Amino acid sequence: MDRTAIMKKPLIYGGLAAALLAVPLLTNGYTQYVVNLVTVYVVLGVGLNILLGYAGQFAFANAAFMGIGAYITAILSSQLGLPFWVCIPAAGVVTALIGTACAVPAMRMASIYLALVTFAFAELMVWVFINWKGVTNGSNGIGVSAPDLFGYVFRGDQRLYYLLLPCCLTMLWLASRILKSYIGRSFVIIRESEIVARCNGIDVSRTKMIAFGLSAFFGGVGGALFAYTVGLVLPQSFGLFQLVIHIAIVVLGGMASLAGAIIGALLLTTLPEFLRDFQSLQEVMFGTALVIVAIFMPRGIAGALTRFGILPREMLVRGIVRERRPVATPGRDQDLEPIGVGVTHD
Amino acid sequence: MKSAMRNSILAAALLAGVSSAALAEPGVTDDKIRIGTFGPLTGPVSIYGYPIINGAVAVYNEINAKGGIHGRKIEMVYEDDACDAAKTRAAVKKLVHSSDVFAIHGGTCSSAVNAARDEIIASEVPYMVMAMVLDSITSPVAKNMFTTTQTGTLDGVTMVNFVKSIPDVKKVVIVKNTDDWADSHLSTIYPGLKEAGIEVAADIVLERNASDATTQALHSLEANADAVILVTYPNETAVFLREAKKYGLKGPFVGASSQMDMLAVADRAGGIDAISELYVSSYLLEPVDGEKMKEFSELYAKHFPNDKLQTLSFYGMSGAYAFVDALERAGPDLTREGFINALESTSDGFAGPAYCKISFSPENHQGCTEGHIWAVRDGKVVAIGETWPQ
Amino acid sequence: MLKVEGISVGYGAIEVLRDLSFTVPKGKVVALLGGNGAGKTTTMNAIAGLIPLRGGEIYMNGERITRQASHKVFAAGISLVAQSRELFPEMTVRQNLELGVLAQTGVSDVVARVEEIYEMFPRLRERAFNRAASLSGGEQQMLATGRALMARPKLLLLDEPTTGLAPIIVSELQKIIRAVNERGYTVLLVEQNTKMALEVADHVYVLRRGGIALSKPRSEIVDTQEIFDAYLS
Amino acid sequence: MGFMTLLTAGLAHGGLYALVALGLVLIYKTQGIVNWAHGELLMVGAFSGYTAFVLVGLPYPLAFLIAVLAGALLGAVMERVAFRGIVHEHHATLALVAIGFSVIIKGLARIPFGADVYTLPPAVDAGPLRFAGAIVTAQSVLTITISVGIALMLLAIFRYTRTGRQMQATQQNLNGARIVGVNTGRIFSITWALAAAVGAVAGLLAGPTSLLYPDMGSEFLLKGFAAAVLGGFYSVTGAIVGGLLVGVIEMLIGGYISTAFQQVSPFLIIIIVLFVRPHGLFGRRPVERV
Repeated sequence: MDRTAIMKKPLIYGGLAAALLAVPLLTNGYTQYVVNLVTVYVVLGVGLNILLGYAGQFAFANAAFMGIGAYITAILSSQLGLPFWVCIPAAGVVTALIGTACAVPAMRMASIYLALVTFAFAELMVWVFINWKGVTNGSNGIGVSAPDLFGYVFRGDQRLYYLLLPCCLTMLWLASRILKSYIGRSFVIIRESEIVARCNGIDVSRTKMIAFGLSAFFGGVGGALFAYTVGLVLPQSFGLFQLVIHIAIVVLGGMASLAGAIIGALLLTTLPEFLRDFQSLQEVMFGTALVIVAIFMPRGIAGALTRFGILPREMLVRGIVRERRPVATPGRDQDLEPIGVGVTHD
Repeated sequence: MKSAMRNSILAAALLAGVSSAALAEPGVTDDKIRIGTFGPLTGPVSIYGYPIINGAVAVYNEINAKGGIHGRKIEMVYEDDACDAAKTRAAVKKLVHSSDVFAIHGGTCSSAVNAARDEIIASEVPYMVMAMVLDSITSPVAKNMFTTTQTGTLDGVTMVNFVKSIPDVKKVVIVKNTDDWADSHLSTIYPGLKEAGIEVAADIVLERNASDATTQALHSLEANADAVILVTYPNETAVFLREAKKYGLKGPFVGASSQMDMLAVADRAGGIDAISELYVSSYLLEPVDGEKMKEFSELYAKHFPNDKLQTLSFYGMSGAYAFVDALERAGPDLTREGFINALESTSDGFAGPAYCKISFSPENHQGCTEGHIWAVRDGKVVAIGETWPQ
Repeated sequence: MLKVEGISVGYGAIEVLRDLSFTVPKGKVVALLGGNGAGKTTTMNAIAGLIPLRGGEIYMNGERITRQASHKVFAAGISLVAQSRELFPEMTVRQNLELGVLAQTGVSDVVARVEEIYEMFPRLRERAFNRAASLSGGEQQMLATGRALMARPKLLLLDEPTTGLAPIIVSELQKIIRAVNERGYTVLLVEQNTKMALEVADHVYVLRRGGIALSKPRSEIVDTQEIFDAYLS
Repeated sequence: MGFMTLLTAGLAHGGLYALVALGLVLIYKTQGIVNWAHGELLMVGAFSGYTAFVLVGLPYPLAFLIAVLAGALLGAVMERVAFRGIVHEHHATLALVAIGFSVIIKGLARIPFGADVYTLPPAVDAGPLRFAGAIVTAQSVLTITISVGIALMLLAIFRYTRTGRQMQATQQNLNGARIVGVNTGRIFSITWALAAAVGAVAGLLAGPTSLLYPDMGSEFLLKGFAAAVLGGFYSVTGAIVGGLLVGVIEMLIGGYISTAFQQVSPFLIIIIVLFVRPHGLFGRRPVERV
């Protein structure tokens, strides 16, 4: 890196920070709320991307993780009156533990079954949220009071933003540190080939459990932030539609890319707001957008931007990112007995 | 919490002072009043979107056609919330902060509206419920939030009172959904039954979108009860009644007001004889084809000639009449404060197709509290009063 | 018969074949040699229409087959015996053979053709009703070759038939290739086993880093050292 | 509680789940794609049948045919337009495209049919029959018969027709099929059309029991998943057996445990089955390739 680049970097970061801090000056209550949701979905998007994009585990449980985090926050803050700086980490840690536990049976499953079982788990959790009335208050949900810090109440979207933004940035920083570390590299190697990973002395089961746990941690924290943003935790918020949003963020934003998670969160949060004007055609337009982007940019928007040199390749995935396989038999390569490993016939 | 409330009240007072002096009220011009509405215009529950909203819009359109209120015409702004809590908040915020509406008349899904309650209160926008039925919207009373729809708890009371009036009922079966809407009904049904000494012989879950109710019907049959209480939506009611007929389960069946469109239930259950023993609670004057409903049916059909007439078409009208009445009384110098005061002074107001007179006071923002029972007689749905018919 | 003109193939940023040209004359056995990663299998897959070309043209008997779907290439008379054999694991040997002509319409002598293959590979007759997945490597290679021959192709593409096979079977394979050739089939053989290829080929190409490094008729090759030099140069 | 009644009711619903599972399995076997939009194919079948039979007034067999063709066409179009080009992409991308289609199809269906719930009359209108202590409707008998019939027909097609054998070859080894000259693109289209047609039949049969609304497919999709997981996701027979089992299990849970659990029974089935056998009840253990 040359000198000018070194001098430029703090300037860029400083400018970016100032711009982010100034956002509430430009927004009204509605647009600020949308911005707040973006910060929440960045965390959630990063969470699923760790599992799906980096570790290559096709799991659908993140909406459930988000729900668990949101309920923990609601219960701790409203019923026990705990402050946010206890609730948010607690939501993350407890969810991470649940996520790790989920990994144990999940690890033995082939990709498609993993997707189905985690999907079933997510739907089952919604049912639990509805029916475990003593804890979750059923379909009526639990209200979440505005967080406060030494008497300063983050009431209203503009104020809440100054809680969400640092949380979001911290989580992004944390994710980039983890993904660049040994463990992050292990995720990618496992995704590419478990055999290669084993040959390199990577404990595959342990690494997968860490991936699940980390992903759940981000999901839990995201759920906590979501709870503060929306103010009422309802079971229906964590159903199939939430799941679709998460996957769309990762796939459309770009798998195995932190920039992708940010782009995806921005897109998936604002797109439905832009589509409001289309009234009854909203759904059709939304679905069409999903299909078209996924077909024409299967590497997501971040992938496309990288290809055109607009985004730099992320250090971590350079050289290992899977290129289009020329001839493919999807889902099949793992599922058939190998044929053609020759031995003599007498 | 308290200090914040005081702050906001202070700010409100300040703002009110400023606005009356110099600033025009948001959403009000010399010839227009902008009213926002929101509901599930898309998504799985969109069946409760436009069909309900259009009833209210028909009332507003009719007023506009007659020259408006104090020379101002009502302009509607629509937002979709898909009955999703996060989206409901976004919809309300957009109406308040971006669309600058004067008042909001909207909200169909109970818990989703609840998620936006603090937002509505903070915005101080006069708000009227379109169709949601939870008590929490008006209790505790918030200065700017009103409803004319009958809550689930009151609906439950109507049902229980009717069950009590049926001769020789000792045991009942409850078939229920598990959502907040059902819970609000059950919160008065259980104590009501207990007080009357009626035993709940079986308490059966029938989830939303169930395409089959075989086990529910068989459980009910086994319980051998004197009546079946149905706290379910129309589709599931139809599915249940179909199975009931198949397995020979006898009524009377007492349904919630969700099943008011009895002919639609009959249609889905496979014929009018499937509902011959169904009694449903209702907060409308009469069934859709009733004599007293003619005025309102024609009104709806005039403004939305392509829509199907159903009971949903009338849900939103009472709130619209309450709004229009209060706008008239608030006078030509329209302010939110004046409008809210006018609303609060509503007494025995016209409720259109609803079975009540609307009364609000500073202590009570629940405008309607009466319901009655409908049943089928000679192939037609008729109102039969509040008790078991002799 | 087969004319490959300046084809290029790549995956992502990696270019596997660069401006590769060669020909296969009718009735001959042509061997394409090269080390690991030289692009041999890619060449075969490209000819068979299994992977897209980035540039260049391929002609079969003067007919342009570039960018044609694999079934069209097959219809033009080219059959591939893939390195990974690509058998149908759940089907029996006989069913695998029958599938060799399934895509051709109007074939009425399936039984006779199967019989012909059994004569060529008696071992397959013995295992006719075993699942393909249960065959040994050598048997699988026979089956793959037999299945390709069922269609009576004008050109047979043999991709590294000796991979993973014991020496004794390799020499058997040599005989088979010769026998096939004698029956009038043109063969393009891709091999790493130089010795074996030199035994059967009429013409030899050496492929290196996606291009032709050496092209010589077998008769002009006096010393295998020449081949290895081309590998490494 | 009437065990026989529960059993027959379970089998009748199971027949529908089996048809849904069948479509899922066909597509998955051939292209490795899980079709998350399969429920919508069922919905399209039901609404096409409704339009032709009730709105236009065509005779039932003709309406049936139209619905099946409409479903098949939609399936084939989805495959050709979207999935063929991205079949080698990540499972998540494929899932998202399928979900996108599901959203589009539901959104489009809502434009004409969104404001109400519709009913499709049964194919055979007869009162309930008493049979061996159970109460059975003619429609249930028809559903079971048709689903088993379709499964047998598919098995026959695979075994005895050229196209069927090409499909089988494609399922077992895509590259192998291409090498022996199978036009795999054509096979993909046919597979989707066939799967979608079977889904549309399920929609027509479900119509009289279920109600018709744009979201009707999602519940059947979940049950179809459970059935496919039980059946191992690879076998036509497995899908049928799995479907019937899911139907019966669901009834038994509702009948003997609690109706509150009935709704989540497909999820419980998926979780428990995969917990015990991570590759499905009749599934084989995959072997990893280097």
